[in-house]
Amino acid sequence: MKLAGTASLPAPPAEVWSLLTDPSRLSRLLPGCERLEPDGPERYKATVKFGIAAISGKYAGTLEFAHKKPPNSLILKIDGKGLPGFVKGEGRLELRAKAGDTEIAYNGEAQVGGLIASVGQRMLDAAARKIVHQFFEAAKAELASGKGAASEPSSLGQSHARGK
Amino acid sequence: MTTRFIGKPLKRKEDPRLIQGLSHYVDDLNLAGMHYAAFLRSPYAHANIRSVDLSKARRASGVVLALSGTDIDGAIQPVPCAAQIPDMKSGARPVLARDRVRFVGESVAVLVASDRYAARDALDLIEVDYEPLTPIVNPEKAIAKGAAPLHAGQKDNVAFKWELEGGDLKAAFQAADKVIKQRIVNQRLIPVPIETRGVLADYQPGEGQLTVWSSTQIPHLLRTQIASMLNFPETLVHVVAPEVGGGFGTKLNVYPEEAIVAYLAIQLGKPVKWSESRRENFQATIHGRDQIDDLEVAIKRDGTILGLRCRVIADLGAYYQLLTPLIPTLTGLMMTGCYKIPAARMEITGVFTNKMATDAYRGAGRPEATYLIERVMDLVAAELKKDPVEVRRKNFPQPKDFPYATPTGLIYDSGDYQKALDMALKVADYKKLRQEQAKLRKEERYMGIGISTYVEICGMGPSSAMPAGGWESATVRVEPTGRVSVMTGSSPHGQGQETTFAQMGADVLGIDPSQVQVVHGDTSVVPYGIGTFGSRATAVGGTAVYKSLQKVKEKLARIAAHIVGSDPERMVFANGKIFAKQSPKKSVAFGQAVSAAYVAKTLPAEMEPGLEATTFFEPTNFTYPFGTHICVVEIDAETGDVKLVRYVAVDDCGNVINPLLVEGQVQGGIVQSVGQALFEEAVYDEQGQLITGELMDYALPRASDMCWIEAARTVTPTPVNPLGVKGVGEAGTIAATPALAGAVADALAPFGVHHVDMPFKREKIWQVVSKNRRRVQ
Amino acid sequence: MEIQLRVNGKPQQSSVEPRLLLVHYLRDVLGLTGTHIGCETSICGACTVLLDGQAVKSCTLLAVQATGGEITTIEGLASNAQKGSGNGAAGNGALHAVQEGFWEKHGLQCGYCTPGMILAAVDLLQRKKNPNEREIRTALSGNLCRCTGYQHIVEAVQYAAKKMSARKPLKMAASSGRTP
Amino acid sequence: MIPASFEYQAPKTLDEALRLVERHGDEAKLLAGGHSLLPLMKLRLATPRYVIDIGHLRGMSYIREENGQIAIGALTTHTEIEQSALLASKCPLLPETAAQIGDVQVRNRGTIGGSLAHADPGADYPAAILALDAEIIAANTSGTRTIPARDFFVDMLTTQLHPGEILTQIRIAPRRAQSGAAYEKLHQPASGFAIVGVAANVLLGEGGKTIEQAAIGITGLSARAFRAEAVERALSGKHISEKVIEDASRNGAEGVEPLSDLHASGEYRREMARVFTRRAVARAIVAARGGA
Repeated sequence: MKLAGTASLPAPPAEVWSLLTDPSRLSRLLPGCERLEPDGPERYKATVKFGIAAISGKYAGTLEFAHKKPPNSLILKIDGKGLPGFVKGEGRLELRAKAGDTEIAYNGEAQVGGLIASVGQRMLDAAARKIVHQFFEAAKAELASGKGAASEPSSLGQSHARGK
Repeated sequence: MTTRFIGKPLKRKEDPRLIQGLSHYVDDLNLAGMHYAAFLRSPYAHANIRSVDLSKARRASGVVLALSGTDIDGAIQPVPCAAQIPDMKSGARPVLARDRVRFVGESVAVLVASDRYAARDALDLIEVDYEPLTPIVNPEKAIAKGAAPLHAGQKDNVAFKWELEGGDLKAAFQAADKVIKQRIVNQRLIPVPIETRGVLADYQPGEGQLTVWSSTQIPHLLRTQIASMLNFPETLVHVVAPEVGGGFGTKLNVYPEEAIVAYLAIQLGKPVKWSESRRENFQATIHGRDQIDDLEVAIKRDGTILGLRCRVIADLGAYYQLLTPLIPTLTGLMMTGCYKIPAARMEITGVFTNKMATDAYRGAGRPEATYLIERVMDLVAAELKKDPVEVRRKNFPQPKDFPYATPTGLIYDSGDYQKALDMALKVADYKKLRQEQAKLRKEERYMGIGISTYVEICGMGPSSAMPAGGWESATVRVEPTGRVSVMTGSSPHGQGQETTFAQMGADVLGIDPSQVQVVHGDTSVVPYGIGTFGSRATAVGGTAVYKSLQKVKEKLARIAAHIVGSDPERMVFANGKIFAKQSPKKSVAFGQAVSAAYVAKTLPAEMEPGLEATTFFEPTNFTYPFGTHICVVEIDAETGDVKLVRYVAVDDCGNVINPLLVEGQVQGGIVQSVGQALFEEAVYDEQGQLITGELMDYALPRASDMCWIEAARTVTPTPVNPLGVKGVGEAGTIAATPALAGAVADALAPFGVHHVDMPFKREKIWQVVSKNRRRVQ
Repeated sequence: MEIQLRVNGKPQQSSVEPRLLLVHYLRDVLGLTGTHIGCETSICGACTVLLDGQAVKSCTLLAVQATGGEITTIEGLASNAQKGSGNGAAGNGALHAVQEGFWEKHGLQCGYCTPGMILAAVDLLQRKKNPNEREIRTALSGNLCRCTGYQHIVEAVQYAAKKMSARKPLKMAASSGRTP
Repeated sequence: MIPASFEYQAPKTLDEALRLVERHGDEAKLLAGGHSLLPLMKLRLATPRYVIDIGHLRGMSYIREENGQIAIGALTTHTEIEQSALLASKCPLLPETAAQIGDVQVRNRGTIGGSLAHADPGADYPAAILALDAEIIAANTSGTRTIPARDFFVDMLTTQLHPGEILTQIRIAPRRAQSGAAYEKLHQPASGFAIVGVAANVLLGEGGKTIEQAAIGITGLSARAFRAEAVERALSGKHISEKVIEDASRNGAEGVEPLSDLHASGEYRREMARVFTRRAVARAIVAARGGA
C-alpha cells in the first residue's frame, strides 16, 4: 500500500522539525499512541491503540528515524504487530518552507499483513489516509496551542492524501 | 436386462434426510468428552520462526494441550504427494511449520481445549517471534535469475520441468501460412465447497483403534496416509467420510489437520474435533488453476490447424499437496482438444511461490486445456475473419476416425462432435443470434456469442495412467431378508450414487430401488476403494457395482433354476421374481432364492453359501465425453458489466443412469465456470497476503447472476465400460469458461479486441473498452 | 445469561454466555445440527433459520438477541416434526411444500446449503405467492450453493409455489411473526 | 469464528440505554440488528468490552406521519422500510434503496439506525438520506438534538454522533408534487456493498420541463457519503435535456478523494459516479413526471 501526499503546517520548518523529532511531542501526534520510549539511537518502542469506530486493535512495535537532514528531510520507519495483524512501513518526509508555513511532502509504502490484510481490504486505504490525516491534524493543534491535540472530526476532503 | 429404472429421472434416495436437516456432516458429530482443536496460522507469507511461546496458552482456561512444530518433530510425516514427475524437487509440506513458514495460513501451532470458544480464545495467547523474509509471489519472478529459493538446498524455484511432444512440430510450423501467438492466463481460484473441512478423531487405547471422521472424497486413501504419517497400524485405522458438503477436488487430498487431529486424539485419549473456518479454508485448503500459457499456433489460410506449441508456467504454491505436480500435465494431455491437430508440444515449468498449493479443482488441468484450445480456435477465426463455428468444424475428427489417437498419446474412445455442435446451433438458433448481434451493434450495444466445443478426459482411469490406482471396488451383498447392500469405494459428496447405483441394482436384479441400499465412506464396511473425483464415480465405480451385481445375479439364477428345475442361462429377473423365460410359471420369489443361499439346504452341488460378490474394476482406457456450449452475453460498455443473456449446453456423456442428476451436474459445473469467468480470483498482494480472504471479498456466482440454462444431450456410448457411461461431473466446468471468454471477446470485437484474460470483472472490461474506444475511434 | 425462546414450537430455557452465536446455540446446545455454518461473514446463508417467521442468518445473531423469539429450523419445518420430543428434531414428518419441491426437482446435491436455502425460500413464499424466476433468484441471492447451479432450486421453489397456492389457506410452520 | 468475550447489557428502556452508553463511553458498542457489528466481532476486528443490546427496546420500530413529516424509528428494519405502504406513497426512494441492501436475511435483521450510525462507506442508505435532506435525531441523557443528513457523515465509520448518544429517529419530508427520486447502484459482487451508489431527488418546474431543485447523495465513492453539490448546481434551474444531465453528471466526483480498493480503483469509481449519477437523475426525472 502506497501513501503519498502533502500537508501544510502553520510553523516554519525548524519548528516543525523539532516537533516531529521530539519523542515526547511525537507521541502526542501518533493516533492512539499509549507509550513511546527510547530503544537505542533514533529508535523508539511504541505501543499504539488504533481504532476507527468499532474496529480497533493494539499494536506494539518500533519507530525509527533515518537519514535525518535537519530541517529538510527524514525517513520514518514503523514496524508493529498486534492481534489484528502487522504493519511495516517506511516513509520519507520532506519539509519545505512556504510563506512562513511548512509544506510536508510525504511518500511512503506500508505492508499490512494478517487479519487486517485478509479481511480489511475494503477499509485499508481509507483507514491509512485517516491515520495520516489525524497525524497532521494533531501536529497542527500541537503547533497552535502547545497543548494536547484533540481535533474535532472534520472532513477528509480537505486533506490531500492520496492512497493506492 | 430390462431397464425400468436406468435412464429414468428418479428422485434421489439421499434427499429426505438432507432436506430435513437429519444428516450428519463432520461438525454435526459429537462424542462424549470431545475436545476442540484450533490452529495458529502464520500471518507471514515467508518468515523464519525464531520461537513459539505456548506458555500462556497452556495456562489458559480449558486448554489441555498446545504443541508447536518442534514439539511434534518427527512424530508425524509430511503431507504426502502421490504424483511423481521425473527429477522433480522435493517440496514436502510439514504438518506444522518448525523453523520456516512459506505461505500465509501455514500452521505453526495447535492447541486443544474443552470447547470451541476456549480454543479460539487461547490462540490469541500464543506468541510467535517471526523473522520476515522477502516473499516470492509472482511465478515469473520466482524463476528469474537471482531469485532466492524457497526450499533450502535447492538452487532455484523450479519444482519440475515436464515436456510432451507428438507429431512433427517443426514441419507444422514450416508449412504454416500464419503463426498466431498469444499469452493466456488461468487465474488462481479458491474452490469453496460450502462445507469447509472438518476432522473428528477418537482413539480407544484398549483396542488400539483409531477412528477418524473427515470431510473427504477419499476415505481409503486417507486411511492409508494417516497410518503412514503417524506410523500407526493401518488395520487399526478406521476412516469415515460422513455426509460431505461438496468437495470439487479440495477433499481429494490429505491435509496436515487430518493427521494432527488424529495424533492429538491418541496423545490425549480423548475425542478431538476441528472445524475449519472459512478464512482458514481460503488460506490453507488447496487452490485451483493458476497457469500462464504462452501459445504459438501454426495455421493454414483455410483455417486448418497444423501445430500447437505451448509453454506453461504452473504456479504450484509453496509445497506439494497430494496431486499438485500432476494437474498441469493433464492440460498437456488434452491440449489438442476435440481437433485433429497433427503436431503439438507442451513444456511445463512447475514453480514454487509463497502461496497455498494448487491442486485438483473441479476439472483439474482439463479446464485449462479446453480454455487454451478454444481460445486458439477463436483467435484463428478472428485472424482469418471466419466464423468460429466453421473453424471448429474444419478441424473436427469425423465419427469414422474413432478411436482417435491424439499427438499427445491419448486414444479418444468414441465421439460425434459434429452432431453435438449442430444440435447446439439449432437450440441456440445461431443464425438468428448473429443477425441480432449485427443489429445491436448498429445501436452501439455489445452482444457477444461464444462457442465452446469440448472434449474432456474422464472416467479416471486406467491405473497405468494414475498416480495411485485408477480402479474402483464394489461389493454387492444380498442380505438374508432380500435387501441389497451395495458397498462402493466411490465415496460421494453430492453426486447421488445412493440413487444411481440403486437404479442399477434394481434393474439388474428385477427389484425396486427402495430395496437397494448403497453404503459408502466407511473403511470398515466398504472394501478398499479409490474415491469420487475425475468424473469417475459412474464410469469406474458404477461399472464395479454393475459387475458385482452381475456376479450375484448369476448365482441367484443358478439357485432359482435349481429350485424350479430350469436352465440358469434362461432365468429372468423382474418384479421381485426370478422365472424361466419360456415358462414364467417356473418362478421363485426373489426373497425365496436369496433365503436359499443362506439357509443353504437346497443349493446346487458344490455351490458356496452366501450371496456376495466383490469386483475391483480396472478400466482399459479413460472416457472422453464431449459437447458444445454456446453462451450469449451483453456488455454494458459504460460500466464493463457482463450480463449473461443465454446459455445453451449440449453434452454427450454417453449413456445416462439418471438424467435428472446429469442435468444437475452440468448446471452446477457451468455456474462454477461462470464464477471463474466473471468474478473469482484469489488475489495475493506483493507481500503474499491473500487479500481475497473471505467471501465478502471473493465473489461466487449467486442465483441472481445466472440466466436460464437450456440443456440438451446427444448420446454416444463409450465402448470402455459395459454401461456405456462416460461421466459428467466436470463437463460444465470444462466447457463453460471458454464459451464465456469467447462471448466476451466477441462482444468486444468492435473495439478491435480478441482476447481478455479472466475474470471479466467490470473494471477490467471497462478499461479494455475505454482504452480501445479511443484507439478505434 | 438466561434466555427463553421457542424453537420448533418447543419452549427452551438456557443459560448461555452472551457471546454465544445463535447458530452455535442451536447446534451445540440444542443439538439441532441441520442448521449449517458456511462462512463467518454473513454471506453464504447456510445458517439461515426463521426468527419470528422471517429468514435470518443465525451466525450473525447472538443467542441472547433471540430471547423471546420463535425460531424454526429445518428440523421443525415438516408439519408434524414439532410433535417430536427433545429438541424438536423428529424427522420424517409430512414434508413442507418447499422441502418436497427440492426433492422433486433435484434442488440439492451435497445438501449442505439446502436447509438455509429452503428456509429462505419459505420466507419468500410467505411474502409472495407466485414469484417469477427473477424474483426467486433475487430472493435467494443471500444463499450460496456451489453444487446445483441454482436452476433446479428455482424449479423447486416454483413447484412449491404452485403446490402452496393450490392448497388454501396458506399454512406455514411457525408464523407467529408479523404478517407480511 | 467466535467473538471475544464481552459484558452484555440489554436495557429495557431508552433512558436506561442512554445511561449505559454514557457510563461506558468508548468501551461500549450498541447492538441493534447486529449486522454491522457482529461480523466485525466474529473476526475480532472489533472487541468491545460492553455490548449494549438495544434491539429489544420497545417503540423504536415504526414508520409514521408526524407533523407533516415521516418519522422512522431507528430500529426499523430494512425489510419494514422496503415493504412500507406509507413510504411507497410518500417517500418511494427509501424503500427502493432498502430493497438493494445486502440480501433478504440481512434486510430482515438490519436496521436503518444501525446502518446510519455505522456509516460504512459502501452502505446504501446514506445516499438516500442525503438526497432526501433527512434529519437524524440523536438522544443523550440530557435530551435530543437534530442533525441534518448533510452534516451527519464525517468519515469512514464516523458520524456526528457523540459518545453517549443514540440515534433514535430519522425524519423525512414527504415527497412533493412534481418531484421524483431514484437510487442507482453498482454493487460489489461479493459483499453487495455499493462501489458507487447515487440517489437523486429532483423537483421539476411547471410542466416538467425544467429542474427546479436537485439533491444528489453519493455513497461508496469516498470514505463518507456526501451531497454532490456541483451536480446539483449544474442541474438546478436548467431546462431538461440529455446533455444537461450528462454534463452535470461529470461533476459527480468533484472535490472528492475516491476510495480505491481491491474491487475498484479510484479512477473507476470516479467514472462510475458519473455514469450512475446520470442514470439516477434520468430516472428521477421520469419518476417526477409520473413515470415508473
